[in-house]
Amino acid sequence: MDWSLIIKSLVTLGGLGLILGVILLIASIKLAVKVDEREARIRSVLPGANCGACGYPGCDGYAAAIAAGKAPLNSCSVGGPEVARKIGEIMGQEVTAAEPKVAVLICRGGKNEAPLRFQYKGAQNCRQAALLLGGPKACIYGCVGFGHCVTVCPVQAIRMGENRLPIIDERKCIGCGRCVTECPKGTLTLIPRRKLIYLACVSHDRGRAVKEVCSVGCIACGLCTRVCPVGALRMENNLPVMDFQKCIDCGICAHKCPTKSFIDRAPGRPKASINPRCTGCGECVKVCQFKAIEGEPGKQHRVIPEKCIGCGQCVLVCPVKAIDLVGALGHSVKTI
Amino acid sequence: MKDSRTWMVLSLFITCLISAFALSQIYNLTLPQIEYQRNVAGLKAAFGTVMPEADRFEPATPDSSVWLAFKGETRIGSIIKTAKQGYGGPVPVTAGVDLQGRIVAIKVASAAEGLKETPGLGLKATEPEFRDQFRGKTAAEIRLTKDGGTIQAITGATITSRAVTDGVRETLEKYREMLILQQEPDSEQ
Amino acid sequence: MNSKPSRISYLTSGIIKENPTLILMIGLCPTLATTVTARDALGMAAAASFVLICSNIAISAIRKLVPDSVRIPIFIIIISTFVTIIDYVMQAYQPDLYRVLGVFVPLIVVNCIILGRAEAFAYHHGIFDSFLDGLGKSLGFTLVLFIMGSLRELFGAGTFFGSPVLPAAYRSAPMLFAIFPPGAFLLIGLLKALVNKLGWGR
Amino acid sequence: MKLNPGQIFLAAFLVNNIILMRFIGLCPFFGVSTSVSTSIGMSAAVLFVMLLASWVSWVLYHAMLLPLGLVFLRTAVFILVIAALVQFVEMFLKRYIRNLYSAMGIYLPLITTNCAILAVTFFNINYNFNLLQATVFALGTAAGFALAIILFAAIRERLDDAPISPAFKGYPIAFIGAALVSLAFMGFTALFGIS
Repeated sequence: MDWSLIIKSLVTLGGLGLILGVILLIASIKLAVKVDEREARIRSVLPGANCGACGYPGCDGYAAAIAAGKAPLNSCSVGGPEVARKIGEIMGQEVTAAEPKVAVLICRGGKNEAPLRFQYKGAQNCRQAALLLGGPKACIYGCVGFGHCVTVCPVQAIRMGENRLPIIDERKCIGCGRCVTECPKGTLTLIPRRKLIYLACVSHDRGRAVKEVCSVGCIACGLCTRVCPVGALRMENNLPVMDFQKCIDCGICAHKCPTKSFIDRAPGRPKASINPRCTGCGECVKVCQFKAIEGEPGKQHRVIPEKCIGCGQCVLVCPVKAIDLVGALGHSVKTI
Repeated sequence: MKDSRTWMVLSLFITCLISAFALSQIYNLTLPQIEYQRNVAGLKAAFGTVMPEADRFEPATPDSSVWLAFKGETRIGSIIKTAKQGYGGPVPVTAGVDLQGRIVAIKVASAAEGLKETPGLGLKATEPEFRDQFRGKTAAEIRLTKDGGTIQAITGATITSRAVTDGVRETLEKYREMLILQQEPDSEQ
Repeated sequence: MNSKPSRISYLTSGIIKENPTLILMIGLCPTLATTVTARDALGMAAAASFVLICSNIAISAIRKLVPDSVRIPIFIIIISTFVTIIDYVMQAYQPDLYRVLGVFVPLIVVNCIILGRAEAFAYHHGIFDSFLDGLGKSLGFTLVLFIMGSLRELFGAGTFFGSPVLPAAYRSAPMLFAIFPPGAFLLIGLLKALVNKLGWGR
Repeated sequence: MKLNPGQIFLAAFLVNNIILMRFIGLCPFFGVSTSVSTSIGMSAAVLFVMLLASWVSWVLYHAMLLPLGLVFLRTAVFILVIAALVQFVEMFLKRYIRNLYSAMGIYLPLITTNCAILAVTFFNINYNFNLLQATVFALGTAAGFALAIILFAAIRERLDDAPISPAFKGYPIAFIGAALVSLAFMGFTALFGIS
């Protein structure tokens, strides 16, 4: 037992351990960064998807911004109202819930509808394909279909359909908007979750130019802007732009559109039906754009179910409230 | 107690102490074996060239001028070391000898190892042409051609050549019993 | 505590499902560097396994006493103690193996597997479970090292544990590529592709 | 080792590249090199810690371990110092140089288990470099690490989009890429190297 060696070794390693321990102890006290305690609590409430939808670099950035009072409390669309409420509690402020959003594809020109202009053998990535003359698809505005959005979605809510168009699973989508920013062609957009009707085309061409490249593209005929009962649509750069506040999701534009460029997210639509209180005044006949109501003046009128699209215009205009909407609708129609 | 500050430093300190103690013990335990391995490696480096197959050496004489060479447990020969006075100073020579007393190979210390012979002359003793002449020869044949032997001296460096040759022969004859175990079947002694 | 079957799974998972080198992709340095011959590979695997198992046991034994803020330095001291033990034992009794493995023996202390298992497993589980886990991971590690070692030796020198396997014609001019660093990268790449194909660790 | 500093740097930088030729530091190499920006952050952190670790370990070894004959404590002392150093540097950066911390901070815990740092401290001792040579060697190795990882990150970024069969996607193709890069680096061995 060579005691001198043992003592030296104990002193050396023990001493070093002690010194380092003390240094780390002092450092952990003196150098402690005064992290705002609220920031840590906010960070724990945030979903942690680091998607950047709130406009801050990930959840840490957002939490820091909130604690510093620089960020609105409800811009975490992923977390939605429930997270916003919790942040409000932490910050001790009343919070109005942010409107949850969902991502949708605004292009219907898949493999079958929009043919390819040239054979593209390059990297199977939208961004790189888009660099080459706007992508292989005939319609240079449309979705290239290589699934870049599929790879960037933090919650894997998007998968590639066989028609070379991404299919978004609304239940999984958290509305973070990353796919919208990542898509080189801008064929994805965020709409409020409760919105039913949206336009599914981004082509800025008109008429025949669209027809040549895509069988389902919007030809900018402008019919929808004329038929819309509440004037929520107006033509801008050959595309109808929808004002989400005005739109009442009646579905008239979708049905009237010659190229069916609008998509209706409601699983089913109700049908109008006229009850005996009807005085036969004919107001509803005038307002119904689909001639789905018939009857002699002064007599009780009748709705033709096949023609009625459940837009609800007649219900609004009927002076004696004799019409009501019956049947399946994913979301209840706004009745006055 | 587990996360109190003093315990944070103390636990690190205690772990270091235990580790230091364990390491010092291990070092003490393995030290002799490592020393042994180290000098075996050292010897192997020194004698490796003259006795390639051997992997273990044991000194046979107090002045360690003769070593016995083993391969595993079986003895395969011996090593002799001499250092006769040459032209500029002693010429250290190491020679490997098989059991029949024949030279396996000889190594003359290089200039780096302190050989003071004149470069281009005496120093040529370290080159293979001169050294390979000893291969397979017994003590009787190890003599300069001038002195009636078979070793061709280096031109102009007779003193160095004689120092190497006589050194090897004298050591071979001095330890004849220890070196030669098997009689040469047709040895003409 | 956990039921019987999951305990055995600690052992068996390390070999295939959670093989440290091919599935968890940690502990790559020794896998590529010391597998020039099967014998060296096994030597390295044995050394690393000894350290892994002992440190797993030691760490799980004292896990209740270790304060969380200083656990990394303490783990590191324990692991470096076992590494130095194997370092000096190998220097004493296996000098030529030690000369071949060289700096990689002390480097075991920063081997990602050991610190990884200590942090992820041993610090939260009992001694026997940690031993099982250590054993399982070591077997997995040894298996991969053995495969790499024998393949590289077979291609690079045509021998297996030193004894010739391939015909002398091959051995006279073997594919030295396998012994050089690029060969090791290529081999581990192909092995990983095979593992992906077989669907291990899904 | 009578190599002059210039040769040492070049040897550590190219000929004996720590990753591609010596297989040391592969875990962070494959883990972090998915994108060029993360690789640059990692290389900066490695350079910073490798230099500090080399100095501290060299001084400790030659001033304390060697004279006291405690060479067997080498491994324990070096890795303890590195771990403490990394933890201290992380706290220091977090407190004073915030933006450097956000760029480099997340890699620091990774560095404690980085074989390259400890390997450099050992090579400084095995080749018994003086302090200047040790510094140059550390700089060369860190530069070699940076070169290898950034070069490789660029390759991997391209690999992500290339059409590769599923079994080879991810690590396997990365390894094969590394094999080719390592093959290229073997060309440097004709220069001179530190054995």
